[in-house]
Amino acid sequence: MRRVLLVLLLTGLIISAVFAGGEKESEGFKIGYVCNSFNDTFQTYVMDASEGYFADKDGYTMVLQDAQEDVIRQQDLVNTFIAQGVDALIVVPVDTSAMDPIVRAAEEAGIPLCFVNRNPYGEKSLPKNVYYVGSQEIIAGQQQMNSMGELLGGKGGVGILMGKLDNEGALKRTEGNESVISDKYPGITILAKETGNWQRDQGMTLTENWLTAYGTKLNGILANNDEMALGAVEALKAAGREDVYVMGVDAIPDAKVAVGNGSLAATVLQDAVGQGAGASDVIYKVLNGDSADSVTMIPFVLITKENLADFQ
Amino acid sequence: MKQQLHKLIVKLLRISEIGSLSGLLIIVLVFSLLSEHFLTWTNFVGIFTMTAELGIIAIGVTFLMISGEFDLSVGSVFAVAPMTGAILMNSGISPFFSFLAGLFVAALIGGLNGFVLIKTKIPSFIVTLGSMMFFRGLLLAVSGGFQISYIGQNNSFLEVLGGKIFLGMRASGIWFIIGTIFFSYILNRTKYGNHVFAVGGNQEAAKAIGINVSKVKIINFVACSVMAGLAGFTMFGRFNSIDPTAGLQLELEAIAAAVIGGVLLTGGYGSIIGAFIGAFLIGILRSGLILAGAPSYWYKAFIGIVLVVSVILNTKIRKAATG
Amino acid sequence: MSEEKYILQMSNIVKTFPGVKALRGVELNVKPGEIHALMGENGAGKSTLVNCLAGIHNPTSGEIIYDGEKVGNYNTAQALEMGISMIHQELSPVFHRPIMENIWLGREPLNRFGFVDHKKMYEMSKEVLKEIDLDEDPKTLMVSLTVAKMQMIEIAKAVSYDSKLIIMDEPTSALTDKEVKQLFRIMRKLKDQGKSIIYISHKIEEVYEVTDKVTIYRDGQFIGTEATSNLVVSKLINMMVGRDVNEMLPKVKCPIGDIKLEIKNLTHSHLFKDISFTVKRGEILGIAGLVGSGRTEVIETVFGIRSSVSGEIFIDGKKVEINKPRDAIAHHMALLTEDRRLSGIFPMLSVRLNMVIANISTYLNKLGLVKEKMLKNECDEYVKKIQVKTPGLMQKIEKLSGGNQQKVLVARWLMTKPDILFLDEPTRGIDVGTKAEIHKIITKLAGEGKSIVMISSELPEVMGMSDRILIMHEGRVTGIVENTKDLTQEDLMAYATNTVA
Amino acid sequence: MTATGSSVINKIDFKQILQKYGIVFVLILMIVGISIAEPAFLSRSNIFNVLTQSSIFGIMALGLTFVIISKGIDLSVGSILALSGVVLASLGQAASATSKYFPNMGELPVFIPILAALSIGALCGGISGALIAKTKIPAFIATLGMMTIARGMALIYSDGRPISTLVPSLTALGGKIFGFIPVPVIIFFIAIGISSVLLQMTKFGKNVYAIGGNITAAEVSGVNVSKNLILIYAYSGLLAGLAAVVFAGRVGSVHPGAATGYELTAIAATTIGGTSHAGGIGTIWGAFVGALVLAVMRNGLTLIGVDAYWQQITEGVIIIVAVVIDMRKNAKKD
Repeated sequence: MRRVLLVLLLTGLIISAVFAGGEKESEGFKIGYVCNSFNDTFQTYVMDASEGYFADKDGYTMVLQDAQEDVIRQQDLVNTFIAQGVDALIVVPVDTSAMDPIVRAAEEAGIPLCFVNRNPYGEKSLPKNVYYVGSQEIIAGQQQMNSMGELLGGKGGVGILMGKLDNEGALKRTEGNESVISDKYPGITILAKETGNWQRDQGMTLTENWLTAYGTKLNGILANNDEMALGAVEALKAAGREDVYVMGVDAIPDAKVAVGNGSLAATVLQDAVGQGAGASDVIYKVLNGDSADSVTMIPFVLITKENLADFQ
Repeated sequence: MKQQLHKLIVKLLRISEIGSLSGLLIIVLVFSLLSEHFLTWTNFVGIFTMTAELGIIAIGVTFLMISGEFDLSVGSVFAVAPMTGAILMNSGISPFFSFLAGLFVAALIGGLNGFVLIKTKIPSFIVTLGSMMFFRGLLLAVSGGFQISYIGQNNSFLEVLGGKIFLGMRASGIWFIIGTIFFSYILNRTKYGNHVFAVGGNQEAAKAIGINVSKVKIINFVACSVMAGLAGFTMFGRFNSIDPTAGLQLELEAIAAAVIGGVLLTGGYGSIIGAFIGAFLIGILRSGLILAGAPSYWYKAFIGIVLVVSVILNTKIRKAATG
Repeated sequence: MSEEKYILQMSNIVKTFPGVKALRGVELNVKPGEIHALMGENGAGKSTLVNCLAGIHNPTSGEIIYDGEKVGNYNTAQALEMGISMIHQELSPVFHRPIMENIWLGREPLNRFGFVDHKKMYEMSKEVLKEIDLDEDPKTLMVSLTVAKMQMIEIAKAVSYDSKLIIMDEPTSALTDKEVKQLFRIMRKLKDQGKSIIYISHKIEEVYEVTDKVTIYRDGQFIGTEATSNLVVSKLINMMVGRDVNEMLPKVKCPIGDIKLEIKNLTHSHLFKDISFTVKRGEILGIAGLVGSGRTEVIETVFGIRSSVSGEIFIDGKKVEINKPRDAIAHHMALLTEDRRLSGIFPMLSVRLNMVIANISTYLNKLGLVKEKMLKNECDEYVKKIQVKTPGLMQKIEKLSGGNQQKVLVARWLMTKPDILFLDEPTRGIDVGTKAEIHKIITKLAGEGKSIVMISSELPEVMGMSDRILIMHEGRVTGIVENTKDLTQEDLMAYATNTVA
Repeated sequence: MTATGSSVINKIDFKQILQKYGIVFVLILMIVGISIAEPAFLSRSNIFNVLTQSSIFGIMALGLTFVIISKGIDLSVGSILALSGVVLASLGQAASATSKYFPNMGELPVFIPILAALSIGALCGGISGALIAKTKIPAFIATLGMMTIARGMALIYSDGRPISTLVPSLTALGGKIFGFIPVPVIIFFIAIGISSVLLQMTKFGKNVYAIGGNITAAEVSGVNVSKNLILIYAYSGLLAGLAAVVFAGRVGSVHPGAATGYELTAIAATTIGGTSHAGGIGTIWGAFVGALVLAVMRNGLTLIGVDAYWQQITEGVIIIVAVVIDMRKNAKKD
């Protein structure tokens, strides 16, 4: 009997602890932010910037939620936010092809919705009250490849470390790499194109295998993000190869250090702060009755050793 | 003559690693036919390094499974231990003590799993499923989703854990070999090892002979967790940073490695060398498919088939060997 | 003075389990260098007594003097340390480990680094095995040994503990003649070394062959201890059975019809050979024989649980193929298994589901759904008919008493409307009142024209119930006799021990 | 003997009620607590939210209830959802889709993709079941194998990409009827109905309990154990296929990485609902309550603004606590 009571008591404690954590609802605007995954380092920078934008603005609170890379959970979170009565939504899509239900839900609730970083609409125009803040992913890939083409002098072999295959960023960046090769550098061949799922260790594994398979034919590695690029750097270090250029995207702190010491040839700054704050800015304007552009593009910047100092 | 041959065959079949070993040979053969780069030293070293982390975990998991229990939380511990270490190192504590503290946390988690199991008699599958989710969540809460990089300059200790040593080998490979030898020794050479087999093979018999079954199980949970923590540290040593998502789903691969290596799910049978081979086989499959030019997701489908086939094969061999 | 001469003196041992008084103040005295048999029917208390001795149970009250000292409240590990080993009927080795590790489990020899000294262990094992004349490599895995060899290893283990007292619980039940001879040789050798052996067996001829003394128990009570050579077989049996058969179960004669079931030359690879018998409508065929004589195995084979090497089964003169229990059920057979807990009840499930599981197809409507109401009514009817004492149909069956569980199982099979019923020890472990009720049900079923095959270890039961009795010995039929007034238990025992004059 | 038997029964006290309905109390406690903290929880739309949110892993939990009652485990349901899902999506793409899986195929009648998803699910499950029944390998291994095989097949089939732009009649399955009743909830309830009938009122259901309760006794009682094992896992797979239909309806697109880890959520829901891993015990109703506990927890934690970082931790603790309650219920009295 005592044990049963104890168990129930514990459950009660957990629940009340949970309530204690709940914040009292305040007057003013409440914005729901659904991140694709809190484990996605880049996205946490975007999220922090977005939250930070409202830090000095009275009457605005932002609630952060984690979709854990699960489309259904993302939908559930959006619906829960709406039930709770949020005034606006910011969403980083888990899967850009699966955003219709979320758009519909926001529309029914009559609240503005801003997508960040990943654009479900691609080239198409956005519906009313739906916004996008981000970068044109294809440009990152083009900037990477242009720089790589120069370094290699227009010839050689490269490998592409792709992010998750169902992700728009991964597909577009790779597309950017490929388009520059076919337009400008016909002398460069793509030796391999494999997915490292954005992960450092998988990027390393793939590179190790490429080194085995292609040896000195491999001259450059284009990674869809810095994590995988850094993995490639490790693999190259281990193999004692210093002649292979590696490039990433995102300009995370580790990557900037690597650019500084020359192990990474370049990274492309996807402006996390610009995107996060940009999204909040759009929502802020809309909530205040101002007009906002339906699409806001935040530019990419190529960071090399030369201009690194500007970004520290 | 014929009888001698028969005896030899039975003797061969009695080696508990025979199934995984022959599987390994077949796979090596297939891949060396498919890719000319497969049978090279660099490739071997590459595979070995990749396998090391999975392998170190698989050693612990096998050790625990022989005593008849499961651990699904190793993937989380794999990240928790080095994360603890990284936070302490960055706060200025010496890398060695941070390392010990990380392993201590891993040991605590293992002890907790074992303790809850003994006290509540809930199947270990559920207990460790709960602790897997709990600690993965805790990781996220503590790290905020960011990977933690070592900011200090004292890299020598990290080098020992996961740095490059010679001929392209990484220290993690050495740890893997040391772990294999150490646990093989414990299992086959010490009194405790016999007790582990006895507890997994026949709990009642073990009790009757005066073995403290609960103690053996808790110790094994701790050992399993510490190995997962050690594996996490070698990964940390390789990258100088640790990601909160590290080790996701690694628990299932580790169990797969153990099972391919011939361990019995019900306990009482299995070998560390088998786990070594099992992990190596998984590593080969992963890299061999890439070298052979297959899209990387073929790996998933293959690993499942290898798992099921190897278990069926191991069962059959065991039957043939024991009549 | 005389106390010095005993290695073991147990007196006034009482052991109660919840609801059962298994031992009611029994005694046992064993001298050094003596092979001492314990005999009695199932449930007489032999096993409980030796379990108390080996530290598996602690007696509720009573005194144990071992090696001149009063001992009490010890566990199995401590018993081993004291020099009391027990070789269980159901062996439980650590299967996938070598012989030597099984022998030295818990006391492995260590070298000076604290590691297990395998070489030493190997040598020590060799020595122990040699002592019992067993030529087996200590590195062989247990799982690849025969049961007999595993038993020898258990004996080796006892020897390695330097035990003064070795308990053997029905050690020969799974052995071949040759293996039994070897076992006896080892037992005599141990005896010569001054060790004492407590030997439990149902096999009378073995008791006479190897033991020095016999102690007989019945219903948890001590009946007597005699020197084996001074005890004639008939007196032994009388002491074991101890009651008049006819008083207890008056046989009701029912009209007997044509042959319903015929078994011809049923043979199993090693358990039994050339079994042939018939059962008629309305007839009860009793099967007697000692434990391990192959009775249960024959019935399980007929019912499709085991597979036979050769042999034929005819029902109503037509040959039938039975490979699975469901084939047997399709031919209107039913089997009440011997081990209620292992293969009978579903402990956690309701009485109702336990009753209907073999026969659900009967209660399905056109859509394949169970007709709950009809099913409930039918269950209620059977509960009433065979007087199952249960608070309700939804009660978990494990909460019922053994006798009521057995009644539920009887109901399960009756609901399949069988023509042929196999009952394997239908009243084992059941209190006297319920036993009589089950006997009445069986007789009534025979009266309805069903054919019944009943295995029982209790001779009074077999003799009280059966029309004819089939007796088995070591996998063969040694006799099929009409159950007439002249038949005595001694006659049956003679068949069962294959000592018919 | 009989006297003790009946006295146990008469002692229906507070403790027994608490043990038997412990998890329902936990659910009520949670609902009451959350509604006090955030009244919006009890709004009609949010109640439907919770039900919708429980539908996908809830449907899987129904199948797992059969599996776990039979003393097995099925780790493959999440992957089966993904495999059935990508096939369903490839057959159910609208004519307007930009990247069509079958470029030359028109729009098929909606029942074809649905049927395909259900059959693939049942087939995958059936294969696991056959492996378990025929080769006697543990269910854990067979379904772990199926888990990675099905996930791999989904990746191979879809070439790693999501398949999107489904026909409206499919996405309608994720929408609402009468403007407020979500179709997934209706599908979930229908699946609950069918599963309860199957488990409680058919021979198959009784056999499931028997196999989990005592497999030897079941064989002796004439139950065709291997056939039933195959059916049990096939049904679990079939429901994973049904979950894929709901998934596709709700999302309008299926990617091969869909539903990763759902098997564990579904197992958790089943376990919380009181289905015992010792076999022979469990109900469909319990699986529903278990799924609700998880959904209410997730929804509630979000509503009252609990730090998202702490949600996973809470989930782990609640599972353990629920199982402890469950173990107390089924534990034999000392």
